[in-house]
Amino acid sequence: MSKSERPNQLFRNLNAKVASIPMVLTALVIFVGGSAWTVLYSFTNSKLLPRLNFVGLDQYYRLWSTPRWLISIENLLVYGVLSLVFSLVIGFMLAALLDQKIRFEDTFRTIFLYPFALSFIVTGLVWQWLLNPEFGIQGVVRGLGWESFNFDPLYNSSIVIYGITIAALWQGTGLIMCLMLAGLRGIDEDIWKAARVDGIPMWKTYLFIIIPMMRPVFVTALVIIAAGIVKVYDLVVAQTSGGPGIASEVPAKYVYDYMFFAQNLGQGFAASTMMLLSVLIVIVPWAYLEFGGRKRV
Amino acid sequence: MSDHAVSLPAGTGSIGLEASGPRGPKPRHVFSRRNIFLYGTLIVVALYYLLPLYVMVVTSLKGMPEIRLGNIFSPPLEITFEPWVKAWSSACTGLNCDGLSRGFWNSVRITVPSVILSIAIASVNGYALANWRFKGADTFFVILIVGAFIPYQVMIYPIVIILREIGLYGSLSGLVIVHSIFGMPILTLLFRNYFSSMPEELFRAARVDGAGFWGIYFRIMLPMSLPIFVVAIIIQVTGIWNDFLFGVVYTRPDTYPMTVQLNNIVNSVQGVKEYNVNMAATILTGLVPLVVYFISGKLFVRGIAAGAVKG
Amino acid sequence: TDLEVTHWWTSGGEAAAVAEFAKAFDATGNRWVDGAIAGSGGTARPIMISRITGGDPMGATQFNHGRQAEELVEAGLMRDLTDLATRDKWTEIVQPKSLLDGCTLDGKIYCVPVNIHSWQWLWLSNAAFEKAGVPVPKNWNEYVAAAPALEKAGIQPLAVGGQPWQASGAFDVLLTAVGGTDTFLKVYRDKDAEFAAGPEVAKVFKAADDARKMAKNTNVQDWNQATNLVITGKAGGQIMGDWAQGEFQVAGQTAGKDYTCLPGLGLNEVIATGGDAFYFPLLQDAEKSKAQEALAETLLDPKTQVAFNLKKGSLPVRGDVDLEAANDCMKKGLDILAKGSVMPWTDQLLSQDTQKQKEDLFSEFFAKPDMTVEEAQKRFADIVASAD
Amino acid sequence: MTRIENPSVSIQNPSVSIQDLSLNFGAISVLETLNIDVAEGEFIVLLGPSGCGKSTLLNCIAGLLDVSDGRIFIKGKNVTWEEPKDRGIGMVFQSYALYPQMTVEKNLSFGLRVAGIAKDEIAKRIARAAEILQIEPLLQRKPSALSGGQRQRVAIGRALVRDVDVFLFDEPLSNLDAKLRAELRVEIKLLHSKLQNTMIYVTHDQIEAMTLADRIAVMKGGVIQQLDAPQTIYNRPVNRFVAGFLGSPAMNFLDGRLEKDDGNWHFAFEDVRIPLATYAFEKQPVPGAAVFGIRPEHVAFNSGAGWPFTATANVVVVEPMGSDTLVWLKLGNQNFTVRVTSERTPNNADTVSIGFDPMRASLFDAATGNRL
Amino acid sequence: MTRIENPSVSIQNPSVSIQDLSLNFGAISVLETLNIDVAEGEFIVLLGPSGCGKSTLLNCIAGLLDVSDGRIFIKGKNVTWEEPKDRGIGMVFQSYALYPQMTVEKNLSFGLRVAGIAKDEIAKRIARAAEILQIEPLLQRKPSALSGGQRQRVAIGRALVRDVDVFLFDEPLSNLDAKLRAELRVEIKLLHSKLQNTMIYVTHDQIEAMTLADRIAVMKGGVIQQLDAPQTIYNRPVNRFVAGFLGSPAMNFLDGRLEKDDGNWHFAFEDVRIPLATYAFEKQPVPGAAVFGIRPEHVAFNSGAGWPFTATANVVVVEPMGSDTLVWLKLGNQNFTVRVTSERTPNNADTVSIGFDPMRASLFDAATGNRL
Ligand SMILES: Nc1ncnc2c1ncn2[C@@H]1O[C@H](COP(=O)(O)OP(=O)(O)OP(=O)(O)O)[C@@H](O)[C@H]1O
Ligand SMILES: Nc1ncnc2c1ncn2[C@@H]1O[C@H](COP(=O)(O)OP(=O)(O)OP(=O)(O)O)[C@@H](O)[C@H]1O
Ligand SMILES: [Mg+2]
Ligand SMILES: [Mg+2]
Repeated sequence: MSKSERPNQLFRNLNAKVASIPMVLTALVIFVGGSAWTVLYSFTNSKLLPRLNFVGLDQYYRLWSTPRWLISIENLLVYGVLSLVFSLVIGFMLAALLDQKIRFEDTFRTIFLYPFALSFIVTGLVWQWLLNPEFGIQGVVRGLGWESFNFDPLYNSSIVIYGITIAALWQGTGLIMCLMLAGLRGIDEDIWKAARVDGIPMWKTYLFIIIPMMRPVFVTALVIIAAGIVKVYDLVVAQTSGGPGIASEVPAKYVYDYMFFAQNLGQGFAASTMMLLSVLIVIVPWAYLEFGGRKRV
Repeated sequence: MSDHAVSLPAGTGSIGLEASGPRGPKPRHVFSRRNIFLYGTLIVVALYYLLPLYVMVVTSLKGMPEIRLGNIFSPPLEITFEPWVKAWSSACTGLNCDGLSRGFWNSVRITVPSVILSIAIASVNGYALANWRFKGADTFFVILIVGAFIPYQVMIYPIVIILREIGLYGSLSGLVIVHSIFGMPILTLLFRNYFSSMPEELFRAARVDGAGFWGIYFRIMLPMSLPIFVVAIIIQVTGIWNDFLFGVVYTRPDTYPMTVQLNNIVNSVQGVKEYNVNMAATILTGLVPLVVYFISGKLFVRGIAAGAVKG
Repeated sequence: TDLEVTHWWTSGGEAAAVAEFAKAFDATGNRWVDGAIAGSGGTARPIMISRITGGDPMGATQFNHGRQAEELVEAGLMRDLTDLATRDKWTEIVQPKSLLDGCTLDGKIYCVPVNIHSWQWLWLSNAAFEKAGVPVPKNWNEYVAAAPALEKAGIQPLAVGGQPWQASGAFDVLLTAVGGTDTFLKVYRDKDAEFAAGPEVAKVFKAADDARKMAKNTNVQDWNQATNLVITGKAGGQIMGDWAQGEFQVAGQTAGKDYTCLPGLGLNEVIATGGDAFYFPLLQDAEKSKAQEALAETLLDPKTQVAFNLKKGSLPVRGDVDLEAANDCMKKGLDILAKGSVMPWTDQLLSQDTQKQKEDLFSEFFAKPDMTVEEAQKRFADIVASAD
Repeated sequence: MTRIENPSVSIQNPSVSIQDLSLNFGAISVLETLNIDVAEGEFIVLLGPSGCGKSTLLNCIAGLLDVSDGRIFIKGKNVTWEEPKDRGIGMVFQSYALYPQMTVEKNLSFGLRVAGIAKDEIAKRIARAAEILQIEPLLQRKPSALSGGQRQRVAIGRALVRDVDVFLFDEPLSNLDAKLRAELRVEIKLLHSKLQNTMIYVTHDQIEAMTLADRIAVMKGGVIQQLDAPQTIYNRPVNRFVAGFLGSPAMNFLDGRLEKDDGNWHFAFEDVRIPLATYAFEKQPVPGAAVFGIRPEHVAFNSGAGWPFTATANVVVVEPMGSDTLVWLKLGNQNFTVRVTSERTPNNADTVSIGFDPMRASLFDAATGNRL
Repeated sequence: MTRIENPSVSIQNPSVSIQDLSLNFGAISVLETLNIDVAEGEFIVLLGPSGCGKSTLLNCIAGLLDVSDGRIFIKGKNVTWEEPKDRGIGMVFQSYALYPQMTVEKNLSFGLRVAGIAKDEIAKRIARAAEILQIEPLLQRKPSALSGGQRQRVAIGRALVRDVDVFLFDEPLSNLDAKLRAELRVEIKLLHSKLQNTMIYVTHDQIEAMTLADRIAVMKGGVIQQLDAPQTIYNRPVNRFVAGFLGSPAMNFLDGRLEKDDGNWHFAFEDVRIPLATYAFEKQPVPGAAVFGIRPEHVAFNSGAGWPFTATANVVVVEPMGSDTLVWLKLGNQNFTVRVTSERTPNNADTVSIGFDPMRASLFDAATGNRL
């Protein structure tokens, strides 16, 4: 009888492997290769053009003694925590409200979700305009006679990052709401009934039963929000350009500015390496747990 | 809760159960506390979400003198479409005074192939990952997912070099490739989750029927994945149309997408800022994703439920 | 032949000026494909550079001559114009001579300077001072003294836009005006950190502090919006380069009548020979290379020079052109130039990296009232110490 | 088949009494003027095909759905507008509906803690429920670490600790495999005999209905078709639907005509004539189209005479099922099933003779489906 | 219970032959050196609890899973590494796995179209399959417009049109309700007798296994426990697992000891002694702990003497099931179920006397679980 040995494994599922070439290339060349390249050049003193003039950790020393970088990090933390918390909270609450079998659900959902279709550039411009102290909200309220009203987050160094967060939330919560809504809809109707029979008040049901059950949705939402947080750039550029002063600078902008405006690639690479590093520290273990080697159910 | 129950003397037969107690549906007032709270909150929040759009529209319909007068929330006294016309066809950047119109077509030329290519690649990836798991596939997938978090800035330079090496820098195809690359992680995740949630037996049946990798993909999987394709299309159209960074880095001025032109127009201040033109330009730029989204909003929610939630 | 030219001249006056170039170039039978990138040099440069390094070079591109394109030249990406320059005798026609230095590397010429821009101007709104009931100041010190009156009249004393380069430029101007040319050179050319931390420079920081107080509450980003505040009399004045001139002109204002300009802030009348230049990336296409030469010639053509600089409000790069039409302010500048009171500017002296650090420092300084002068000076000295 | 009015049975001191209950979802009427009285301590099973409104009825009783019309009394108290928790009911769901992130103990105690019941009282009740259901060793586990049967027991426990008068079960066993289902069925039966609570139990599994119920309410399309003791329903179904719904394998139905010959009633089809002398008519019969029904286990292979009716039939398939065997026949042109003990099985394609006593049969009107 | 070697039965010219098949998912071994030969035209049922590897085995045969070791022959051809389509198999899935966007006709023809078969040939085959399965009127419908039973028929049709040698069924009926299941079971049986193809059928429903199979392979933990004709498996299970797995209600097991008294073997527990004179031992018995198993339907209430063994027991629960009744007893301290026809049922809490013939019983080693 014919062959009984295992045929060459390389050629099994050949089509699948061929079809995955773009993914493999992207993963290896762009993501791994690109990152490695960036890391490598962060140890050089490349200026306008990448050059392999190694200077050790100089770029990093400089990075961590630059006030703007420190402010950027601080801003990112504030922005990150705020948008994470509020996106989840607002997104969930809106979803919970919409889940009450209300009328005009579609309309409300559309309203909450439409900003998601707009770019950060657009969002930034609109909110810059709305938060403009002269003719924005502050101006209008003052015009109504409340002269002492003060609301100028974009022009006040100490709260500018909150102004940016407001715009970011406006743009992003809709999607989170959508995810949460999908999650809520996926919850077994019987759980609600059981809780009602048990006499558990609505808010406790949400807090102690529903939310813990929605872990996967929260994880997805978290991933989406977090991926956006690290990358926040356009919004800041459109809204404040990092100002007033450098009060609303963020790391991504630092990278961009130093790579291109300052023509100091080495510095920019060092900053991006730091960003990459922090992303990896948080993400890799999680991604591995979540997607790696998981059994197909 | 209401305490309507009338306690009965023991021994009353069922025939005698009082005929006067509550009957029929529990009365519900349209203006119950719950409804007021529910709809009140929703309406207030909806106003918050609508405010910027309102301001944009209103402002874009005003003339500059009226804007300078102040209140951004007041409706236009005199509606003028001039800012729209100007934003579309005659706002200037440098010497080019053809407004957004050129950028619009550039954006279309960028968005359409990018969306198609990125979705094509990602859906095949997701399909391969979900149904044809080969050794090592998971590792690449994890890299891809981690890649979703890498700040674009890290990649900009290496990609410039790569594109230069393959001679695609500055061309539309180069930008299309860049969009496909950066759309890949999230889309692949979506498609993988969606295809995994489809019954595996369907896939097996098709294999027994003799369909191969592509046969199953095109004839079985594709026709069943409308919701997730809608999600992918919305995400990609929105993302690519709205992209600024790649558009500005990887194209040349005559192929600038609309967002870059928007930025140019908004930042090319000639004397005073023409807020009405800026707003009109802003709305025009956002119009395409908005329309796409409004048309397919329902499918979007459904697709999200199918592809994203079971992470 | 179509030639794509990238630049960041997008404001009203700038656009009008660049149109002159385009007109003249089109007249040679070629076509100027405009590649304006809005924002500022900061936004536009990275795009230009990545296109050049990315292998998709444009036909010609604007840079500030000086060190911005140094590495591109070193990497051999820019066209050597020496032959052309010898043929057309650039060394003879370009005035002042130091302008060509900025285009020269290892004895070869790589760019065509098109104008001279000097930063050291104070623009004052006559209407504003009239409203405040004080005479239009003659120099910086008077201006500082007049600030309270302006403020009382509800006028913003000094307009400084939010873009970082404006704050940093304003400081550099104060450094030449208040500190003097030598101080400027000692800090930026010699990179004497000790001196930068010293009392001479402290005086300048004191002045910068005044400027900061006067500029408090400026709510605009772009320089020309700030200029617009001056034009409309909402602000008393602005420290800005001569390109602001173009904005006044577009607004139909007349120097001396509607506004006043004080070169060197009225304290130290010198002109820095910064400016714009065009570089020509090395192209494979022979046709285009020919067009590049035509463009280079056009740019230096006396007629074009006049037309361009009149619109732009900057000074021409050749001494032999006739600037009858020049207005008051421009004439002031030409006089200073004729006197030979010129000095190099930061673009020539400092790397972009150092410039950026400086911008970060001063934009923070101007935006943050609680940042002490001492702290700012110390950080300034650190930057100078590590400058290259 | 025309629809019959919901039978209204009156009971003294009913534990649960449903009067003229109607429920519509929009235009769709799911329940229509339904009346049931459930006696104290009675075990009522609602049985019916999918979508007939069983769960809906149960949800109305629990207060989880707002009725469109009618009243609901529990323990003599009108609870039509009460909240579920105030009705004195406990409910067990098909999907268990355990709170997945809480331990079994937390699951049991959550409702009590929310209600503000004292700690030691809670502990006592949980201990009692755990003992009754034998889930003491599981108290600290999460539901995900339990088997299906254990989960269902916890779900029952959650109703148990609430110390309620009425238990409502919505297909509590249909997610379990056959063996477990049989075991838990017995447990529920024992639980009932121990607690003597009123229980209302929804299922579409007739074995469960037959074995558990004191009375079964067979529902169809939102209407109760028959409400009676299991054996009555099994042996004297009021209409063809009930007859066909109960019993597995299903009752054999033969289409034919009711005829009077020589003063005796016969059921005739093709060339077969079944004498109905032993059949107890509900009401005075009239000749006409009718359906004759007989259960497979009431038919025997003709091992001698003595049957009021005998005939020959062709064997189509023989299905040995271990304990007994199903034989699928053709009687004339109509399908016919016989169930016999394993020992005496014919072979495929044999011709066999069968016999039965029409006393055991049911006759239905062909048009209305009602029992004759 | 120790694990037994997979029995290896050799058949001349097997239609499907599986030799030393192993399969691991990573570290988990799901199938272990498994051997089966399936004769031409045989109907083999793989029966076992959930997770025992039935589907895995079927998927290996179909080529949908790569084996870790061993060989698979179909019609004498080594197909271990062939693509599914080249193995000459057709497969029917539990979830039907119909292509939802195609009509029934398209569903049936999909495989043929992929294979590039001529149009008229396709039409012919579909017509034949549709006729056999009586789905002609459905050909233009989409699967969503079909009932469960119809869908399953189409799924079978899909295998049918491919004109294959071997049919593989993976729990094809478990998504259907009881009534339909019974009907389709008969249809599959008829189909098999018409087509005479080899069929391998996975189920965890013992009724299906008993009624359909020529031989049943009872699996547990990836190992075939017993491979034999249904009646043999039912009456002479090789070990306690098989005994307990088949039969519903399950076989009664009594824990006790095997003893020799006066030269006669007895099974003893508490104060009960069951004489084993009529029991046919597999091998020479030795005294020791043992388990005595007897099926509920082999026990009778003592309606007279004549049984080799009689005893008295207490009734715990009586479950009337319509056609017959289950009585749950305590025999000594051990649970004991008796199944009787409806007529003679004791009441709850009665004490009854029961009797059976140990000839019908099975005896197992307490330690290994193997039949004695
Ligand atoms: N929220 C609802 N809106 C509209 N119709 C509904 C709703 N809930 C149930 N129905 C309809 O009411 C009818 C009865 O549903 P119900 O759930 O009570 O059936 P059931 O007897 O419990 O069936 P099953 O055995 O499948 O659980 C069905 O036809 C169903 O489609
Ligand atoms: N892809 C897989 N990866 C790891 N383990 C698997 C995989 N597929 C199945 N298994 C394991 O293999 C064992 C056998 O699974 P299989 O599906 O064959 O069981 P089954 O007998 O068909 O059960 P069921 O009756 O529930 O269908 C199970 O323990 C299962 O957990
Ligand atoms: Mg139900
Ligand atoms: Mg299986």
